[in-house]
Amino acid sequence: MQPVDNPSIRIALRSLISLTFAGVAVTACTTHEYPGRRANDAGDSSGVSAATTTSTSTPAGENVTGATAPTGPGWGIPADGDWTTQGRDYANTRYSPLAEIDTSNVSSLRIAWSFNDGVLHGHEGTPLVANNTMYLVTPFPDIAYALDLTKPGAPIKWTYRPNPSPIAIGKACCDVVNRGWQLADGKLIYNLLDGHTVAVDAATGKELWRTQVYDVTQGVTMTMAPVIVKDKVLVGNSGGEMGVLGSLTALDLKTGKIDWQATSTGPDSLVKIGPDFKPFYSWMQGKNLGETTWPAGAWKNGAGAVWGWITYDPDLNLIYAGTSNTGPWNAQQRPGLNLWTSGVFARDPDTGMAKWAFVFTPHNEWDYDGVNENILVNLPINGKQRKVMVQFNRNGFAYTIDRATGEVLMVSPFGHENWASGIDSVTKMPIVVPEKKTEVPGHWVRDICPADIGVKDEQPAAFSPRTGLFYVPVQNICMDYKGREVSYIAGTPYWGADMTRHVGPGGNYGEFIAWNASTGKKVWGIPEKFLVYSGVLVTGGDVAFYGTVDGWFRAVNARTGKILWSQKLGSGIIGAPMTFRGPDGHQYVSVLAGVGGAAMVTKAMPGFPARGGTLYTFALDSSVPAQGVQGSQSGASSNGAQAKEKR
Amino acid sequence: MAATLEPAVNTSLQATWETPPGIRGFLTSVDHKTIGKRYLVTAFVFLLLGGLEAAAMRAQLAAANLHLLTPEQYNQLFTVHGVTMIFLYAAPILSGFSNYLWPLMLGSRDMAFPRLNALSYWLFVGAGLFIYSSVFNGQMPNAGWFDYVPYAERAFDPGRNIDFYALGLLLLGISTTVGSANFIVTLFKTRAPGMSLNRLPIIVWGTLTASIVNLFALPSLSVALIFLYLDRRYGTHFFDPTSGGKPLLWQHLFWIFGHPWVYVIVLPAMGIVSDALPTFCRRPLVGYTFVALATMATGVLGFGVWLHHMFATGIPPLGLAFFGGASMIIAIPSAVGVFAWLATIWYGRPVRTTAFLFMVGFILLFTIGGVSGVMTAAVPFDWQLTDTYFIVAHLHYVLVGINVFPVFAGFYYWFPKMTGRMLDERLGRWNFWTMFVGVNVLFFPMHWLGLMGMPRRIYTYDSGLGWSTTNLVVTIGAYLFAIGVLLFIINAIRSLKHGVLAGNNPWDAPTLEWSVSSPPPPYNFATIPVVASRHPLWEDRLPDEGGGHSVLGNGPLLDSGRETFGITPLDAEPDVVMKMPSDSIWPFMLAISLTLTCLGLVWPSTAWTAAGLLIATLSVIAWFSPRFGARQNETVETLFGMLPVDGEGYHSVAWWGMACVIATEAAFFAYLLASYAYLSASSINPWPGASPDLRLALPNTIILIASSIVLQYGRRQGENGRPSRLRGAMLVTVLLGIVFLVIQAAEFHSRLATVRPTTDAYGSLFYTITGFHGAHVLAGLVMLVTVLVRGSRRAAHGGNSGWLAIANVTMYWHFVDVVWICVFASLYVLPHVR
Amino acid sequence: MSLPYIIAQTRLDSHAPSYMRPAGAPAGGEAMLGWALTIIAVAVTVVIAILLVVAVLRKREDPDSTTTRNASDGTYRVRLVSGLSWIYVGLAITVVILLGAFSATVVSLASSAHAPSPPKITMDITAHQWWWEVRMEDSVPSDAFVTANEIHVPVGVPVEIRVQSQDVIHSFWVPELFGKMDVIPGQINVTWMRADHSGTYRGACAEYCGLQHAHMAFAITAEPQNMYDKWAAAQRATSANSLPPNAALPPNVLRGETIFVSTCSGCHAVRGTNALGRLGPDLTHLASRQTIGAGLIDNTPANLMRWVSDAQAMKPGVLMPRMDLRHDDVAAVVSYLTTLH
Amino acid sequence: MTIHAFAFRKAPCFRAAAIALLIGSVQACKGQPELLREGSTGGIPLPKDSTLARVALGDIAGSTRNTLLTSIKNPYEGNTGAIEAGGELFIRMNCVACHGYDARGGMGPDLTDTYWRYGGSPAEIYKSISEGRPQGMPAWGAMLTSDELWKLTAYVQSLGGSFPAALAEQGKQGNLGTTLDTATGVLKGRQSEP
Repeated sequence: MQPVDNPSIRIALRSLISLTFAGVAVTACTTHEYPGRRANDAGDSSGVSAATTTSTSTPAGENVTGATAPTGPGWGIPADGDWTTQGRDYANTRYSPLAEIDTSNVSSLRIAWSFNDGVLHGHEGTPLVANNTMYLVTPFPDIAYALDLTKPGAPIKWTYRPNPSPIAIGKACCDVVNRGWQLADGKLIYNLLDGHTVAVDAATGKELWRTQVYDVTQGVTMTMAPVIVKDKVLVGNSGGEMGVLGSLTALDLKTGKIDWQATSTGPDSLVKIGPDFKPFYSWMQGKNLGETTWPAGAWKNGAGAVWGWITYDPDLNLIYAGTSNTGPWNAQQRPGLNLWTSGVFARDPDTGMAKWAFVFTPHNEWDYDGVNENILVNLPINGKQRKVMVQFNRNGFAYTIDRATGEVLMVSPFGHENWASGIDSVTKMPIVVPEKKTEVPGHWVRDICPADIGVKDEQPAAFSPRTGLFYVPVQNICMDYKGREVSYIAGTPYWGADMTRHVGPGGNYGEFIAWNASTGKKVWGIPEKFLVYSGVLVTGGDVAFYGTVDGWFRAVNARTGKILWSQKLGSGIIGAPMTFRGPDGHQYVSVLAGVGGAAMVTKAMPGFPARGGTLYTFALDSSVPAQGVQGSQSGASSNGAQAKEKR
Repeated sequence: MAATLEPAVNTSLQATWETPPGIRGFLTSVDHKTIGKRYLVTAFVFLLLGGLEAAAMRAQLAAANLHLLTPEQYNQLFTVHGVTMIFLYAAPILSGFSNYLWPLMLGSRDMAFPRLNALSYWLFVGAGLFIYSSVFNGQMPNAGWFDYVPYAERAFDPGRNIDFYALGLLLLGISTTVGSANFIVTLFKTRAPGMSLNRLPIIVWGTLTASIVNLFALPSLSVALIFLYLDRRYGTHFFDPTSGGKPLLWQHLFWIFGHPWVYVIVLPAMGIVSDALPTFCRRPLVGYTFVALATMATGVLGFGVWLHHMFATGIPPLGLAFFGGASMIIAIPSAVGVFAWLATIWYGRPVRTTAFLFMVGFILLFTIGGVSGVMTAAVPFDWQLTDTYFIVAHLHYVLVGINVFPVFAGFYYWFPKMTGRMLDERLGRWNFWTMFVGVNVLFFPMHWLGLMGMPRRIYTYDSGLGWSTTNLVVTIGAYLFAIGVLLFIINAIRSLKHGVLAGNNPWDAPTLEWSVSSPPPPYNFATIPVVASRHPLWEDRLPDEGGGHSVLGNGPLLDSGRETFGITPLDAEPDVVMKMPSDSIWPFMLAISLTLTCLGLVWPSTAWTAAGLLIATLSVIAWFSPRFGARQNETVETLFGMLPVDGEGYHSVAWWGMACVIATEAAFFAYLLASYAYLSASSINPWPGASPDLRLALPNTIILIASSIVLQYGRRQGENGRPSRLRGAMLVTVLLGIVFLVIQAAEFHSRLATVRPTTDAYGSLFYTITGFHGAHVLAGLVMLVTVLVRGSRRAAHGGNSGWLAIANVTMYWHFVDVVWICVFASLYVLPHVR
Repeated sequence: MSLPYIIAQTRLDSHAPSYMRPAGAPAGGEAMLGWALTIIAVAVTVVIAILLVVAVLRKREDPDSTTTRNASDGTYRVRLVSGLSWIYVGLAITVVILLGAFSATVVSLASSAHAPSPPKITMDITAHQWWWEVRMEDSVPSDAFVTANEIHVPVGVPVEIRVQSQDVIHSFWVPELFGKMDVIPGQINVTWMRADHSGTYRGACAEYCGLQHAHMAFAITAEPQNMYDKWAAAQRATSANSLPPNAALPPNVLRGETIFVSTCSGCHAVRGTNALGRLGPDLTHLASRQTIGAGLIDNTPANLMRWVSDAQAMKPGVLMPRMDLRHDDVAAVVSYLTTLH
Repeated sequence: MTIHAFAFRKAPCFRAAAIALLIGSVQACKGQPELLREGSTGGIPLPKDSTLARVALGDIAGSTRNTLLTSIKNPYEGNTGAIEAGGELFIRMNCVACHGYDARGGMGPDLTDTYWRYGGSPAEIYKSISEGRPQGMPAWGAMLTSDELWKLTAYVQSLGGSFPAALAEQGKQGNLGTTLDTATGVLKGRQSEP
């Protein structure tokens, strides 16, 4: 039974929204109160301002930008009630068509059940659901749990303990996180912090293979979510602060054997640049630029780790993987453009050969990694529908790039930045403000915005094909920065910076915005006192979900930016919410609450939550199953309850 | 010339002015002659210490690759040698001469502020002992006498070495400032009647110029030293390039002080020559007016050439050319002196005494030091010369030539006056020739070493560089020179006991000090002389000096307590009778307690610091308390009619003293604000990050201005005979001042959340400047309250001293107000209009 | 009195790095100005000295003819010559000389402040207590290379010199090639040079910078362009490339490398290995250098042994600690270091 | 090629003569204690490695009493020069990147608090630095001399969270908030960082 996916229901819901929109919006604006939030708080005022800027999005049910998500058999879109890869699909939209929970009823969400995984580190991943089983992996020690959704309270089905080497704890720059795990071919595949990739039988929790990809003693860790493309498991390394040689590695899905590896820096042979490599811009064209744009040999410790999100276009047969910051941070030690760090590669997943590349922040002096997710959409630009990828880069600019050629079609700042006065119209290089250059080591350079963690860090945005908008968690944080001469000592950080961070203009650390990639403009935004360091979920019910570092989990009207519902969770939220349809046919929303990772930069703020590690699953009040005791007595009763709630 | 007064008067004067014998008298004496002699002896001891240090260094450098000294020992030695010679010998020895000679030459009974004079000396001793006390933990200053940061910062020099340097020189700076103010006021107020400006001996011109220079130059050093100490102790960032400071700020501040200081330690010495040379040439100095003007001109120009110490610091060529030119121009007044002395000898009938020989030697050494100075002013060539032994040669020719040789001439010349006995001339000649040959063998080859590329301040060198032979010669010269100095010591000790008795005027010299007995009586002059010419003792034989109008033996007698005349500054007409203070222990106590404070700071020990400050406070209170005591009469009958006692306004020395304080304090704040302007102009970050909030500062400014207006109004009312209104106005002023401080504290409190003194150089400067101003407001409040409690009542009844106090405190308060307006404009308003 | 001595020394000290014998620009212009000023200075001094001696010693007329007795009181009156003309004449001459000196200064300044033609090579000098880090820049970043204390330049080519400091103030100076440029933390000072004759020129730190200021020497070797290119290519190469390919390295050397990488890599770099420390000099091509310890001693295996085992004893206060290495470990490290050509 | 001006040779024959002539004046300066900024212990004896080897390794909270480690003191404890040198090493050896410029932790643990997984006495801190610890702390024993390690230890001790050797046992027993009043022998409460 899949009511939300039923076209007629969808139409009915849309009409309902159309009819009641104005009234609901107004009453919600004026009367809605949610626990623990004061009426004059930032969220409310933004609700008002959102209402004033939503004229473009007012027509309910319309796609206001014309942007659409690519669809088709190759795009890895799971059954609509499932969620099997971190970005839900290869395009990384984090859009679920489920629409039972919509703008009209989301305010009645309540906790259906929760699960504590017992690990108190940053929980940055998204739980996966398939076959009525939920899969989640903890931060170090990277324990995998399968939860049985068919049983009330979702008890543990199996547990897998990989026992990674504890040495990895001290080599991970920013908490011992795990950003995600994937289901493919009946396997749960994920990376261990100590440089291994494991595949576990999704049904039994038995380890199928384990491959050492990187050497943790040299400071290389793994935190990213692998992506499985055809028969390849694509994994990358972490350690941008450890002087690693960044690389992307393809493993054989069946055996775990390493198939190919492409580095981010170094000679063309290592980077896997061949005759097919055609970067769009001339400054990236040439031989061995990954070597010659560095001081001799410095590329070996130049970072460019591939620790972020990988997306895949099955039509073009290209994967898109960003590269991290340049190592060391202290830019004076590495004169040159330092290719290909802080950029993105389009590669052939079969061979690893690069097709094009674009470097967002050449000679990166501020730790602006290029690893953020590239969301693949089709977008009308100047009347032409273009196949693009959109990246909300750490450096504060949102790039809309032709994903076939690497041409930058549109770029504009999506948050507060002051380090670049703009982007050169020809080269698409940032025009750096001289006062914000950090190259003279030993100098405090004050008030660089954004700080190292960027206007947006790894926390993934979402795209709704229904509204045509992107939903982006944004940070408003600046830094005072002092470069320091640093030696590379294997296994220790290769960093070279002293830094303090402070809040950007306005005093709110975070914001949740809706972004129109066709115009390069913000549609609305909700300021938050704390960082918005969670990923985003947007649904067919036109509800966008996000969380804050102080632990508020919010549901927002995806068209107006009106906060419809908020729930304070046990810890800060830095994972990405997901939604699934339970065995009972109802829509559930799940999110991990466990503050950590880069969100710890604000840990000194009053109100910063305690560490945690809890999965919360929500459902509409009406569809929350009965108490566990009763549920265990009568497994069918939840289905009955669900039927009653059906509209 | 002999006194014609009855012995009774002499006896009573003797009783009035004499310092009691014993340890008590030793510690309490304020007699300028005693203090002057102590200055001379103390400074000479430092000369010997500095010389020993030099001898050790020359031993280490006698040959290549020697290891007689460790590098650290060598570095400490050359630093302390420089500090000793420049600060503890060269200036104090001249202070000694000036102190001893000024009242005698000017025809006065003492300096304008005898107790300050004592304080100045004891502080000098305290500072010297303080700096040398570092020897006991082996951490003498070790960053060179100009102590460049960041080497002198704690990060690179973590011991206490530099703390001794910074605090010691700060202490010495107080001594010098106090002394300078004293000289200036003495010149303007306590000359003999008739001793008009065109009759001053040149040494007076020299010391006056040096003193004025000190008032304006020393604050620059003080600012630099305070910055340095704060950086080292509290982690501020004045010189820290990583947080908005600049190492060059130190260099600017240091050399803005340092170059004028060179003239401070040569101008009085050149004055010695200008005054003593004519005696031995048996004729007046050629071109008196030129030489006096050249002296003043040198002092003024000295402020415009500091950058020539920094030619290699990466300054743009235009600036280099300007300062190169300015540095050459300063040779012109020097040339005036040289040709004046040459002409004096040429047209005179030289008597070739030892003193004369030293002066002739001086002229030659001065010429060599001068021409090599012009060479260093040629910027491109200076890029080669600077920091090599050529500079070492140059500066030693200048300092030994212009300071040491005149000083030795001075010793031979005035030793009879001071001790009553002549120095031995035969030994003197040996003394001169060993020193003269020694100095040239010592320093002339250093030019050569410099040209051969030997950098200065290296503790050893390699034999393959071709410097060895020359260095050995230099070392031999050094020891020859040392033998010369030793001969002088032998001569002095022998002559003290066995020297020929001198009589009043053994050289048949023309100036006033030779009109009294040798050594002079404690009261200097039984009757105050009335001067009518530049050469009072030669009046009868010089055609153009009038004809013997100076009254030397039977002038006005002032004998009711310690008294002397105060005069109008230009024409030297007596306008007041000055009551001179009695002997006092408090200058000594104050100096000792301040030295203790410094020891406490360097230790660091809060208890010692607090104890030192407490004793210092008590000493100040004790020092000034008796001055409010009863005074019998407010006017005195003299030969010049009824004269007021001490006077008021600019008739009084206190007014002049306050003017000097304000002048030097104004310079202090000017350097603080200049540092702010310099650092903000060269900051890579926008400065300040956030413009200061005007919501507190603007009302506060109005409050302070209002307080000034109220005080001025009160003073008017008081003068118009409404003492209650005066007291009321003072009370309101005090209250407004307190409100100002409270608001300032509140502002500090709120600003500290975002900017701290340790945040960056801006924070460091902001709190230092406003903090110092706040301290001045506090000082003003203390003065106001003191005057309000003790002085205003007397003022109301027409007492001079009370009025004086009110006038002074008003002046000071206005000054503090004006400083605030400058601070407010630069620190608060300017960032907003940027 | 020192003149004969000086003349004698001119021969003796032919090895001294004298800026009066320049070997390039801008030292040439500076020396020309220097010679002119020296001649003027000596002339002025000699004239004044002669005047002074004559003034003191010249025969005076009989005292009776220069004084007149006052008939009324019997005292003498000196017949005074004002002498002011000396001051006027002296001043006039002084002003003329100074104007000349100043003009020469300005002319010389204009020509030595900047290179006459745009520099072809840029070297970035970073001063450390107490050695010099040298980076020869290149428009291709990977062709830039780092070395220490010993610099080669092509003859006749203007070189831009950019100096900066990691710690305290130093001064960069090669007397025979160019005057001093202070190396001041927080700022980059720029000067230039051009060697006109082949040769090796000694340079030294000229601003007091602490304990071992005396031992902070360096050398600039000027050589023909093709030799320079060869040197640059060799310096550019990583040490792995510079070792003979597939050479059967003696086990002692390999052991030395292992010890070096684990023990010395915190401070020293040998490009091509995992030793990438930046605190001490880059040792990638140590064996090609003439001296160790910034000009302290010749670079011989014996000296290296002494240096590695106890640098403190040789250069007290040097920032290299006394390493706790066994004698045979030191020997292994040294045998490795001697392979770093 | 020869580098005539750059080469250094032995001292010349003047040396002996100069010493003989001038040695007397040098004696005045010989009394000064030698002060070296860095790189030398300045004669301070360091504990022997063989002794240190007997200090227990690993997670020792609650382990048996070990009087050995209480007997080993850091020769540089409280020595400002050594602490500054240690602080410099703390930066230069990349310790700051893990433990923070303020030593309040980051990738690695906070060194200013009183929680010591591997012991907070000088010998234990020394061993932790020298040998490394399992969760990513590298072993510095090979790269740093024992002199430098003791200076680093002195710096860590100066951060305020460590235990003097005499109180190491209390630290091990978990009496982290107490300190021994040496006069009375009574344990007193100690303010620890929040």
